[in-house]
Amino acid sequence: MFSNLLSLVIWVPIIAGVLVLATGDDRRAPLARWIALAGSALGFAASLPLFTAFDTLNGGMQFVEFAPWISALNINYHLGVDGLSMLFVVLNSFITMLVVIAGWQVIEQRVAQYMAAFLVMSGLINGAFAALDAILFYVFFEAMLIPMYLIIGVWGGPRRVYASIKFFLYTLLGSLLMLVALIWLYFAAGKSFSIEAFQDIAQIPLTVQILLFIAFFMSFAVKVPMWPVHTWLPDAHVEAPTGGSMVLAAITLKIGAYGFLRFVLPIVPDAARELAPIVVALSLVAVVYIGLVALVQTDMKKLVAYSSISHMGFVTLGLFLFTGSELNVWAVEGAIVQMVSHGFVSAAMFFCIGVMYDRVHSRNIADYGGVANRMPIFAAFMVLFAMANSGLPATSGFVGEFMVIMGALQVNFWVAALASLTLIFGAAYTLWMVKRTIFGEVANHHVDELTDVNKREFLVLAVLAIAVLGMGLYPQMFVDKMHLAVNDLIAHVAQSKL
Amino acid sequence: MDMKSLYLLIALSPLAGAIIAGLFGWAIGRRAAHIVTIAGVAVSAALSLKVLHYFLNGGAVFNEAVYTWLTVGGMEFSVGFLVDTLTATMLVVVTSVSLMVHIYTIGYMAEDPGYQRFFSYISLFTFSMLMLVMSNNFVQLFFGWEAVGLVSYLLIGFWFKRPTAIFANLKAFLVNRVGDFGFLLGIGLVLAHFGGSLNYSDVFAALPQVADKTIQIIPGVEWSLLTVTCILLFVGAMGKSAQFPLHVWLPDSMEGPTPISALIHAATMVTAGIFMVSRMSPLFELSDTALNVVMVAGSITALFMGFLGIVQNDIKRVVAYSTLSQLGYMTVALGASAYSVAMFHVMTHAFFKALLFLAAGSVIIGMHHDQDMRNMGGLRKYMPITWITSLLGSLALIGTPFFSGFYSKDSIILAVEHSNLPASGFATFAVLAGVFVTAFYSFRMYFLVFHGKERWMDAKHAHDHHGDHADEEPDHDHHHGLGPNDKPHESPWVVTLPLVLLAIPSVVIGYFAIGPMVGGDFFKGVLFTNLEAHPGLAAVIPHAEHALAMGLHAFSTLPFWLAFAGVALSWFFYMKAPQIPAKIKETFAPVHRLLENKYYLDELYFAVFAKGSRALGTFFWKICDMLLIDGLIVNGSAALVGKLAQKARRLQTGFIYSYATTMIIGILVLVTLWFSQLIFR
Amino acid sequence: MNWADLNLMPALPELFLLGALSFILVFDLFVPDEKRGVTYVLSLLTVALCAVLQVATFEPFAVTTFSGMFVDDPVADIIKVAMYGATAATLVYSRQYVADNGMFRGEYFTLSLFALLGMNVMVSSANFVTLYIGLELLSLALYALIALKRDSAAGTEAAMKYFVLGALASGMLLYGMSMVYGATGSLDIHVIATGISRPETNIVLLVFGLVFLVAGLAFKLGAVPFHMWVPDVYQGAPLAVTLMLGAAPKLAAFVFVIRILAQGLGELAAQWQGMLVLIAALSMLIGNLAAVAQTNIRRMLAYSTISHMGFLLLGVLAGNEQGYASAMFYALTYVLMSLAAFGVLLALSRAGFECDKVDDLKGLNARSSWYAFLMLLVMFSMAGIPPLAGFYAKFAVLRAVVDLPVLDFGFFAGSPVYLAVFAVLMSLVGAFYYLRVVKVMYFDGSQTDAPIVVRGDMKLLLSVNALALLVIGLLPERLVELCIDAMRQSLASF
Amino acid sequence: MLTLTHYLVLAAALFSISVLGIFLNRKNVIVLLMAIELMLLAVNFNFIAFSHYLSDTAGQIFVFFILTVAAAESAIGLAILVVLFRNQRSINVEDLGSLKG
Repeated sequence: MFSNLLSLVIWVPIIAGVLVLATGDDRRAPLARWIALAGSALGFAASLPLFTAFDTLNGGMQFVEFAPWISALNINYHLGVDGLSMLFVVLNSFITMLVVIAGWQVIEQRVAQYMAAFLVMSGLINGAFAALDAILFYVFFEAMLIPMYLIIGVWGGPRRVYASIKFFLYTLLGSLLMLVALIWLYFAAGKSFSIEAFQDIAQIPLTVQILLFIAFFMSFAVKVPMWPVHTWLPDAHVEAPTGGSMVLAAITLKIGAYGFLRFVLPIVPDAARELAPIVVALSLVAVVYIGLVALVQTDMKKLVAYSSISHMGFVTLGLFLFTGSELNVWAVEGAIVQMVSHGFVSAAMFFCIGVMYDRVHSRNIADYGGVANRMPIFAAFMVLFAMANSGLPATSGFVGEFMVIMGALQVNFWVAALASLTLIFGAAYTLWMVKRTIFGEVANHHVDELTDVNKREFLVLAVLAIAVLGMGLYPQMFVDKMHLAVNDLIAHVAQSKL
Repeated sequence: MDMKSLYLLIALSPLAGAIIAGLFGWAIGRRAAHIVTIAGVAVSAALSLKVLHYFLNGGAVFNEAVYTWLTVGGMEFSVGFLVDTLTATMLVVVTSVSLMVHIYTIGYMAEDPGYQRFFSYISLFTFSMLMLVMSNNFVQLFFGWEAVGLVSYLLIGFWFKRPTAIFANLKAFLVNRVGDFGFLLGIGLVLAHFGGSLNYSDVFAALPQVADKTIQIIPGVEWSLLTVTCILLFVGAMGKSAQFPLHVWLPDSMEGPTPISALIHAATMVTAGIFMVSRMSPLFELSDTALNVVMVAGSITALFMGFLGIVQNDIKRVVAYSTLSQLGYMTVALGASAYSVAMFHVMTHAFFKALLFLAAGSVIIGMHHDQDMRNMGGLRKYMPITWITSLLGSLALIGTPFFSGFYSKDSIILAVEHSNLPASGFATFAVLAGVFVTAFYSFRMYFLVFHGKERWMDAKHAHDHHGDHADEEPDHDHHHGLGPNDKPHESPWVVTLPLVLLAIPSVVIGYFAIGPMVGGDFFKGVLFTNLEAHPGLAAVIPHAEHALAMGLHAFSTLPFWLAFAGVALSWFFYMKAPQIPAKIKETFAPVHRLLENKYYLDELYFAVFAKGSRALGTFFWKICDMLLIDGLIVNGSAALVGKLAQKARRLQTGFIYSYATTMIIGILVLVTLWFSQLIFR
Repeated sequence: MNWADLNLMPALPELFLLGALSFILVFDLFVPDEKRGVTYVLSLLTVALCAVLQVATFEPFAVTTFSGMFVDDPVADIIKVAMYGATAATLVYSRQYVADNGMFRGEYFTLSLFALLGMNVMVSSANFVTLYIGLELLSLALYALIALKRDSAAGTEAAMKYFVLGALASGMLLYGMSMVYGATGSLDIHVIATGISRPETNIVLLVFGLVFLVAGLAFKLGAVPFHMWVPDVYQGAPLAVTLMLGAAPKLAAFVFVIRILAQGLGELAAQWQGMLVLIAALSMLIGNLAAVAQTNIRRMLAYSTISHMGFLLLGVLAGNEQGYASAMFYALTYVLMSLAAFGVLLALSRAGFECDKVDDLKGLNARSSWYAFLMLLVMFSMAGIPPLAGFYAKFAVLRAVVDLPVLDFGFFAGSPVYLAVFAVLMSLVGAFYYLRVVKVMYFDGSQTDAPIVVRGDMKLLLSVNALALLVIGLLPERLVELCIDAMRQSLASF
Repeated sequence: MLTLTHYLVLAAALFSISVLGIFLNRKNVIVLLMAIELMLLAVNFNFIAFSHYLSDTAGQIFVFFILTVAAAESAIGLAILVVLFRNQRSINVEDLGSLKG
């Protein structure tokens, strides 16, 4: 019954996207919207069994599909998920649905193209998470750039051109180097592009590992993004439409971190170990430095974008905490939890900003003030998500940070101490923004004319709120799925390939 | 009903009230909202009393998980309850004060448009606080810890239009976060080194193995693991319990409505730190260094925050500084290893300080939301119940013999006097001087408010005033303070009833409770004091066993006369010779300015932390991100490519001969390269 | 050899083409101007029939005829079919354009067919003589086509430049051929191949000849430093001719390279590999860089061609079957992309307006989202973004390069991975200008609201052409295998 | 005694002269056409010399083809030249520079 689930979650949105595109111009926009909603809902429905039927006692790949694709080059259509990837497929399908709803009325021009871009992107993202063949992964990984480029460029803000090109080239730079690395590994693994075969390569000299690491790192670090290759993100976020920011922050950033999990750590464990201090240092820079940068932003989206970088710093930090040759289980699982949580929280934050932007058409903090007076329901949600963004316990934002900090303390006190600064910075930049926008007297006539969230917005916010609280109160539901995969990963990484 | 369901019910019934009032308050209306929340808290309070009764009759400690929150690395982290005598005490204190505050709120917030929201918040607070005190592990403790912080944030900023309120709540949250930063690191160290568990019982069981462990925080320097852990945990307590230097948020938190000042910022939340350290007594007992730190922080807070109370004119701020000072006392007690005494003071303080706050609130209502004591005076005629209960509360606060505050405060002084820690000398001085100061500012307030000239008649309301009131009702012709023809009036029964109900324990609870709580073995097996190593508590126990004798003995002790002196002086200054304070103010203007500006700590913090981090952030953003990374590297390489592109373009001159030349050069290059190669091989 | 042994079957399509072409040449004289459509149809029909004949005479091994001067092997068959397709597409796409520009005359069609014949001969040559004849037949036809729009100053200038430089390149090629002839004593590629390893062969002479041959080949491909004609001709020629120039001749040039370097001088691989490394690297560098600075889209595409040829040469320089097959795949997909790109430009051009500047595409998405989408596919395919055909082309080439052993050419020594890294970095630069095209189409507002009028057949073919990039991108297996099998069979039965 | 080398050197010299003619001449396009002819002749020299030296007629046959093609090429070249002159009123090489960059 579940034999083609992964194909379904990949292709249903894509086909729906093509159908949406086929509705043509804006005269048939309502039809486009409904097809998009149906497609994304179907995709989400198809992804649910991945979660519910996932066998937590099976550490290997599940829902595996295999078909030869380009046999001359030994490239296969090989899909499967394990505890590391399954959550993201579900998360992505979930967020896509919200994005479709989020753009329901807001997007008035080229509706079909907008919806189609998101649906196609959703399928591609699912593909990237589910691919077990390196080239298949690469194809999905790269193909995502196209819809994202268009989303930012077509529906974005004033500096959208600069932002979209920067985004594209930045990410392409990394992935092209990765392509070369993949080809090298193909020969090293006995002419196979299977990721599992890559992981099982018994011996790679350290210098080669380091070169491979750099190639992968360029690709994934840009996606995450890590300091100092992060500057595309604020630009891209600021200029992207709400839905674009949601997907970008909630999902695409995760692919970078997922790449570390799937490629870097198991394939070049020794290089990862050797270079872990650098990665940890960069992650801490992201947490502290970017946290401070977020503090001084005057643009809400930019602020949340920087906060995303800071939060993703936690993820990379968690993935590279070694004690000897062992990764820290707390930190790794914490990083994954943080990824999922950030998916919910950042999507929610960007949506909240989108709600305000749609009404006032400004992202400037200074243009707001006292929004709570006119939009009490919205304000309540916003405060909730702001709290989640600052890592308040009982929200999902806390769990990952907590686990990573706990893990870090088992490795190095100062790393943990610096990372914990996010407790202060995170609260400072998020709540300061809330103070200046949500609270206070009604600042100007724009704010005075605000109307509270409509049903559609309420739905999105409520669903995200449930997710954020649910994950905060019962993270076990998610963490349970990843134990075996993480244990395998740690065992694998502990084996030297020298 | 089994005990687990009972405890669950205690915790969850306020939550249910909060959810109903919060999410559906718009539908069910004001009355239903307060009924449902009060019912929830009342159930909790009743059951808490039952639990206390159960423990007084030798009930068994309950330590069980409710559900598994998280499993990592084979370790389970559960939400679970540890209910013992300590918990039971806190349960009763929290739920009873909360119940009083709920009832009081009906009157106090009667005109506020955020009525349902307010009830929802305070019920949510009650739930969070209960989760905190009932926790059997660090994670849940941290949960509750942050959750009460959240509600505190929401409630301080309840009147979110007021710039001062939303400044204060942000400040409170951030300062608390600084404490939590240390707290979380402390928890992390516990997890990393204390047997890999965060359950209290497991951690305590692992103590023997870690007692002598050291940790290198700074490479090459070995520090005792326990000391580091305890100090980090205490940093958390400093934030939550507003100990110097993390105390700055508490006075500002008075921007919130008075009921929550009573509930959160006096009676319960701020004592969470004290509770936590008491819970961790087995850890702290093993580290004298940590205890010294605790004691020093407490003494500074106890004395110096008391000074600040003297110069305040805002009635709530006086009470707030008095709270700070009293929290300092509790902390000093912790430092002296007199955990039971600290908890005892937590309890008595909860009652009389809640009383004082609520009474202050009642005065504020009576004064039509004027909080400036300079505009009051002679209120005893108009607000008799408030007057009497305030007097009782003040007497309890200054430690009048036989009042509840006396027992707890004198016990603390005794314990500190007998403590053998290096810091105890300073601490003894601080707590003794504090007695005088407390008595002085308490009765300064009392006299200014309830006695003397009725000054509201000629009060000017031109000063920038922030009354305790929601400012936005359009239908309410609003003004602060009394009009020329108004007179203060006694508050409605929903306000005065809690005052009366709180006044009773404020007066008597000390007498009855000191025996079992301090002198007896109520806290046996829960609060752990190494009496040999830390003799402070041992000195108290003989006194505590005989409450009556202790009270009688008090008249011959220094603290009593210090308190008496304080009261007398304030009577002299504010009743007899009101011109003297003004003169003193002039003579010691710099000192007064220092006190009025709270030792300039706010300014210092603002300049260093707020401005500093913003400057650093701007530097990172503008210089590092935009100029170096984006400008130099990203756009720079793009510009470089652009330049090279122009160069490459210029190679294409458009003339045939140059094209041909290029081809020939190409041939020549290939020829030379390959012929040089051929020759070399 | 006697006439009875002459097997005409392998050359049947060429013979038919020649016959039909001669017929059209004469027939057209009697066609009045307003009925010129007949010539158009006849030309298309000819090309189609050629394709049918080509497929019908397909053999999975090499067959030689005309005393070994003509060879018909699977690579030739596939490339020829592709060239027929390209020529047909060229004719269809340019139909309206040539009519609008006064070039809708018999010469246009006959010259196109002559060029096709020349290419066919080139592709099937097994002898320097036939190679040269085919090459010149192609070149002469192209010179004339470029100058066909007689009152266009740019067209004639381009023609003159192409002519002079082309003749210079032919001279070099011939000079190289003469050296190889002198060293090996034969003009026959088979004999040359076997002659190289003979001990008495003068290696100095041979390598000297090789340098000139490589130069001639590089000129045909348009690789640096023999590329200078490309931008000028692409820009100056009538758009329809640019379209033709950018498509089929690249295929012919590719086979040309394979015939000479792989089949003829395969033994000298160690020598020409190094030269190709230099040429390929320079092509990718100069091509991509110069393209960034262009505002004229035809010029930009010209430089992009140069960089693509650099990439293609990477596949060739691998010097093995995989490499050649990957280069062949690259050539085929490149032609598809080039056709579609210029096809869209033709679709947007109309009487009195030539779609010339990058900015002429502004707001295309608003004017016609379909053409914008097609162009988007082409641009991303050229940039090598999956899941479009261009990605697999680049990927296959990179794979062939990475598979090489450590390289050592004196000026460059090291792992072939560095070469691959250089290549991908250059394609990053390349992505920038392709993105710019997408940017103007999608992000910018339109400058004109002139309707886009396109003949139905062209619209259909153009759509199929561009969508083929996507289909090949999604399911590249067949084409990849076709290339690999053809290359294997051709090399094995050589 | 004239050896093969002499012929080759002569051909190389001719070839070089023609190449020089192409890139040194900045005046007249017709000179370019002449240079091209010269270049083909240089190649022919080579072929004939080799053909003789190798006693293989193929080279000489190739020369015939080259000569024929050269004639056609000249025709086309001159035709283009005429059109060029019509458009530009000049056959100066330096006037052929509008397409560049």
